[in-house]
Amino acid sequence: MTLTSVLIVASALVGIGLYGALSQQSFVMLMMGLELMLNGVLLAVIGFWSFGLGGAPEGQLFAIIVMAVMAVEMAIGFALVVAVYRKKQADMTEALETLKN
Amino acid sequence: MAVTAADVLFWLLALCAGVSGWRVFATDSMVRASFLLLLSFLSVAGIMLLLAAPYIGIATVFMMAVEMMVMALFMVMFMMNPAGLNPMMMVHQHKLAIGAGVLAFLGLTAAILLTDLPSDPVPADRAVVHDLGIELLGDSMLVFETAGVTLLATMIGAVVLSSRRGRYGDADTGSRPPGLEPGGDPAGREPEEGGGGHHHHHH
Amino acid sequence: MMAVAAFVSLFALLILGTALAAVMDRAAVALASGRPMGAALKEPARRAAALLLRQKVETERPDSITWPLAPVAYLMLAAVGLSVVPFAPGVVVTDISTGIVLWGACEALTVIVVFLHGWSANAPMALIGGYRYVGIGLPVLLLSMFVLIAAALPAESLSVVEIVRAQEAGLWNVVRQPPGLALFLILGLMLTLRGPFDYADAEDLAGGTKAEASGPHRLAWRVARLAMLVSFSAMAATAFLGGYLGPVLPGPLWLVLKTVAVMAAVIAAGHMLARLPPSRMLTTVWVVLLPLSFLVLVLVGVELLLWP
Amino acid sequence: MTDLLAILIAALGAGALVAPLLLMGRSASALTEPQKTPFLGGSAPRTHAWQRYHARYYSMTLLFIAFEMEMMFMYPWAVVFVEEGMKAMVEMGMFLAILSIGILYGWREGIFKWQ
Amino acid sequence: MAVTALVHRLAASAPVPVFAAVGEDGLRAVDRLAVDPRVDLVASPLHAALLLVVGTIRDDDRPELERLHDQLPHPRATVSWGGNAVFEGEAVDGTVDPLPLLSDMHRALMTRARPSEPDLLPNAPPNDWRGKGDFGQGGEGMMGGVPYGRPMPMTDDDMRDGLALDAYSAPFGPFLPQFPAGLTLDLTLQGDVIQQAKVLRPPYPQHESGGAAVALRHVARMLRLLGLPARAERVLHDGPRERLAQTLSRWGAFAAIPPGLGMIDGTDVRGRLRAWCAEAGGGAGPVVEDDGPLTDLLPGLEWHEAVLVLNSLPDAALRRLVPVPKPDDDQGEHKHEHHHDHHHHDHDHGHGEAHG
Repeated sequence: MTLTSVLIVASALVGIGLYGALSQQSFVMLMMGLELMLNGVLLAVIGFWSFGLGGAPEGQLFAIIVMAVMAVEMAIGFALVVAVYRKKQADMTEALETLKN
Repeated sequence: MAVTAADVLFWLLALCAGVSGWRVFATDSMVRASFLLLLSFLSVAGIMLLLAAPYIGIATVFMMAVEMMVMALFMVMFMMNPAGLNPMMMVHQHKLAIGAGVLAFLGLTAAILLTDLPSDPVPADRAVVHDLGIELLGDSMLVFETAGVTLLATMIGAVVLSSRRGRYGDADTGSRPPGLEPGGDPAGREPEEGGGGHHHHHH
Repeated sequence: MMAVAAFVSLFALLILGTALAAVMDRAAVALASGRPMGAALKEPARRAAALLLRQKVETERPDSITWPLAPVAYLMLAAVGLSVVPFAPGVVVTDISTGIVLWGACEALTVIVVFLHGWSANAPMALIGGYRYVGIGLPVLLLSMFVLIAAALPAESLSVVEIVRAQEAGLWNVVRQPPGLALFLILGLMLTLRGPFDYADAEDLAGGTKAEASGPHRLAWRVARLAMLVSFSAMAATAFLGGYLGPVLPGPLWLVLKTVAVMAAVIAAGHMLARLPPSRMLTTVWVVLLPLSFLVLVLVGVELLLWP
Repeated sequence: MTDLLAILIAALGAGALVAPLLLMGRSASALTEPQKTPFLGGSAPRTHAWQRYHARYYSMTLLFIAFEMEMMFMYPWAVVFVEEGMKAMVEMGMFLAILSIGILYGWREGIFKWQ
Repeated sequence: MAVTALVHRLAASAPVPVFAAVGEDGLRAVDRLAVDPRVDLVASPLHAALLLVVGTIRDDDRPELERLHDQLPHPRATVSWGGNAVFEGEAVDGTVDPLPLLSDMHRALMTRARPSEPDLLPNAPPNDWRGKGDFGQGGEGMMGGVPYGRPMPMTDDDMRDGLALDAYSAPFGPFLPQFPAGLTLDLTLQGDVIQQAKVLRPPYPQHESGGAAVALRHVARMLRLLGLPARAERVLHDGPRERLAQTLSRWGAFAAIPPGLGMIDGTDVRGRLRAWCAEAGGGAGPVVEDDGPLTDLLPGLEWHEAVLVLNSLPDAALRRLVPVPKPDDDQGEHKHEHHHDHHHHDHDHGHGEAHG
């Protein structure tokens, strides 16, 4: 377990998250992709903090800020979903007709 | 180079994080998807414990546990066929997305391998939670209080957008709760008169 | 050596405590309803045997992974929660520096486990039970985290071992912050699906999340609930009643005695008060109990500032 | 490392205690269709129960995840409270006061009731 | 083997888990049984080993009773107590205490001395689904078809906050222990809030004229629903007494009921519980003059509240509040179906819903 291996795992998570965020049609699934990317970012930050910064507290603080960003993104994202659903009764980023089947 | 128990644990957790992260987008059930994402977070939290970050690691678990719980609630609320009883493939630009994902991974990995990474590990005896507390109350006090204000704004924004009396007007316009007694006053809040809201179905 | 002792203690307390909790539960029912208490000792084993012999039925199309996983994960969380509790000086499964955060994580995951149990059966009663529980469970988590933080303030550490040490040097937390323990007991009711906080497995839903569980599955769920009661009680005893501290008797015995006392209190509280409709309870938790937990925190803080 | 191992052992050990209960009888007796009907007091359901479930407290959960974020700051704060004294009290007091406004607002909007 | 024998012996001496299907005039007997420590009256048939049919059951309810019977996990058996014996299982006269028989049968089941009763309904899925559809799961597209035998719920308007999500619509009853015995309601739920309620079948008459004992049993039933089962038993155990209302309010029973819930004739559920308490102490019981309909009271209520409302009403008033089913509306259709062939009962509903 070295900083390199931690960062590679983190970039794998970012890659999977990016795939999810780009490929999913529904807004809520898209948010899951974003969360997974942030998960990778979180891991990278803690990896850096642990191996490269000598445990400077700013690293942890940055991780907390990433988490706060996640919380804010989720709260506002879902609130928007509710508001849009109320208005349009649909939450797809694309029209329903283009769905397979 | 000798393989330590920590290495084995790390790669197991990394595998679990990656696989569950991928399964999130491959499962039909929204509940399973949410909690697979949680499993990915839990694995990363385990790695953080290995990385001498006991606070951030475990705090990730509880933060993500509640966030994914809420995620599951909303996924089920707003996705058609939330349990995936009919298998579905709700993706677009699939090949492009896979390409972008792989490219991002390869690009980042190359960058990591080519960069000269700093090496200054956390001393084993460092009181990391204590450090964080001092940092929060001292140098980063502004960050801390700004976070408070941001969270307040988020709370208010979320309530405004999502609750019935959002800024798009009363959500219950057009619907009138029934009376507590036949012909009596409506139960609950009475919608304002003249609301033109009309709900339509997409079925 | 200490590690082995810690693991042995953990599983011994978990298994024997669960058995004892089952007996106490029956005895409490007998006591509260005016029945003879005699049968309470044997009844849990008999009921368990009867459940073991009955068929395990599954609904038409359940989530066949998460349904059986729920009771298993519930018990696992009870064990993880218990793993931060010291049984004697130096005897603890994990002396992690963020013990109460780990406990908080277990609480949050418990809410998920109960939700999954309700969701997985694909049956209306269980589904409603699971959803109602989440609505009440989430805000109750906040309460418990506030009161645990208040308990950690004098220790200047998040480690459960340090919290006990601080109580050894100073006052037991129950003396310092009695309302904290009361609020924490509410969490106990919520985590173990009892009494006024039993929104998941309630009578009005024909058993809620357990309505569709039969035979060994139901036994597993019952065992997990009782194990969580043991784990919670040991945590409450440690955080507020000084854990293994006490005169004359050996430390582990004190911990067991205090755990049993908290267990009795939670079981009794479960039979004491009526359950509010979820909507009213939700308002009560946010508007009454949460400010109360703020108050506990402030009082402990002021106290520490005045008499450090 | 040791912490993680200890937690994993405790969890897996406990899980192994009840897992047999859930694995037993899986294939022993085949279930019949009427047995598998969800319970509705004798009646048969028309549809699956899995649905876009209207969680009546959805606004509360959004407020909750924003509010819960404050826990991330409170735990480190608790560790240094005695050391920092009044300063810690005032800063956290401010932080909590700010967030409490959000709760009061939510209460006024009635999000702590079933929507 | 010694372990197996021990398990069987222990199981045989366990309290008998009984699911009671209550028919006409059966409630009194069941309430008496509920306080016996040798019997465990359970809330779901999946927790029971014995099905106890108490009192007379309508012909209309036979299919539901049969389904209930089949929902009990093996080993299982049926006892009918009083009224019309409906299955071949054991039958006891209404005047005889069924406890010895229940205990014996449970013992015999647990020691495998008595065979388990086979299913009464045919082993067929509600809709034929195997091998159909795009993936062999019986469904079509996203929401269509009958995946795994049943259609999925469809979107409907919501009366409370206007968020039109899926509405779960199903008949509840007639043997739901939280409902008055025999009452079958066709409920449409959004989440746990009732959107629409329609009476499919009225409750069974219990022919109880009132009096302290009946009132006490009503109080006990309410306490059970409020999460105080042991207290409920205590109330029954101690018998009629004065100042019961004070005791209940100490337990938070009144505070737990929202004010204004289920208002009829200016009295809410709280008021009716208070009146039950008064009657148990020799006073006057709840008076419900209004004649409904009951189904107007339920929409907008959350499940727990709705159950409280239903259980707060006196037997006679409840029957009056339930609109008499007219022969020409779909009430008639239901009966028609049952008389013909109840096995196809689900089909009709299923398809109607899928394309609705």
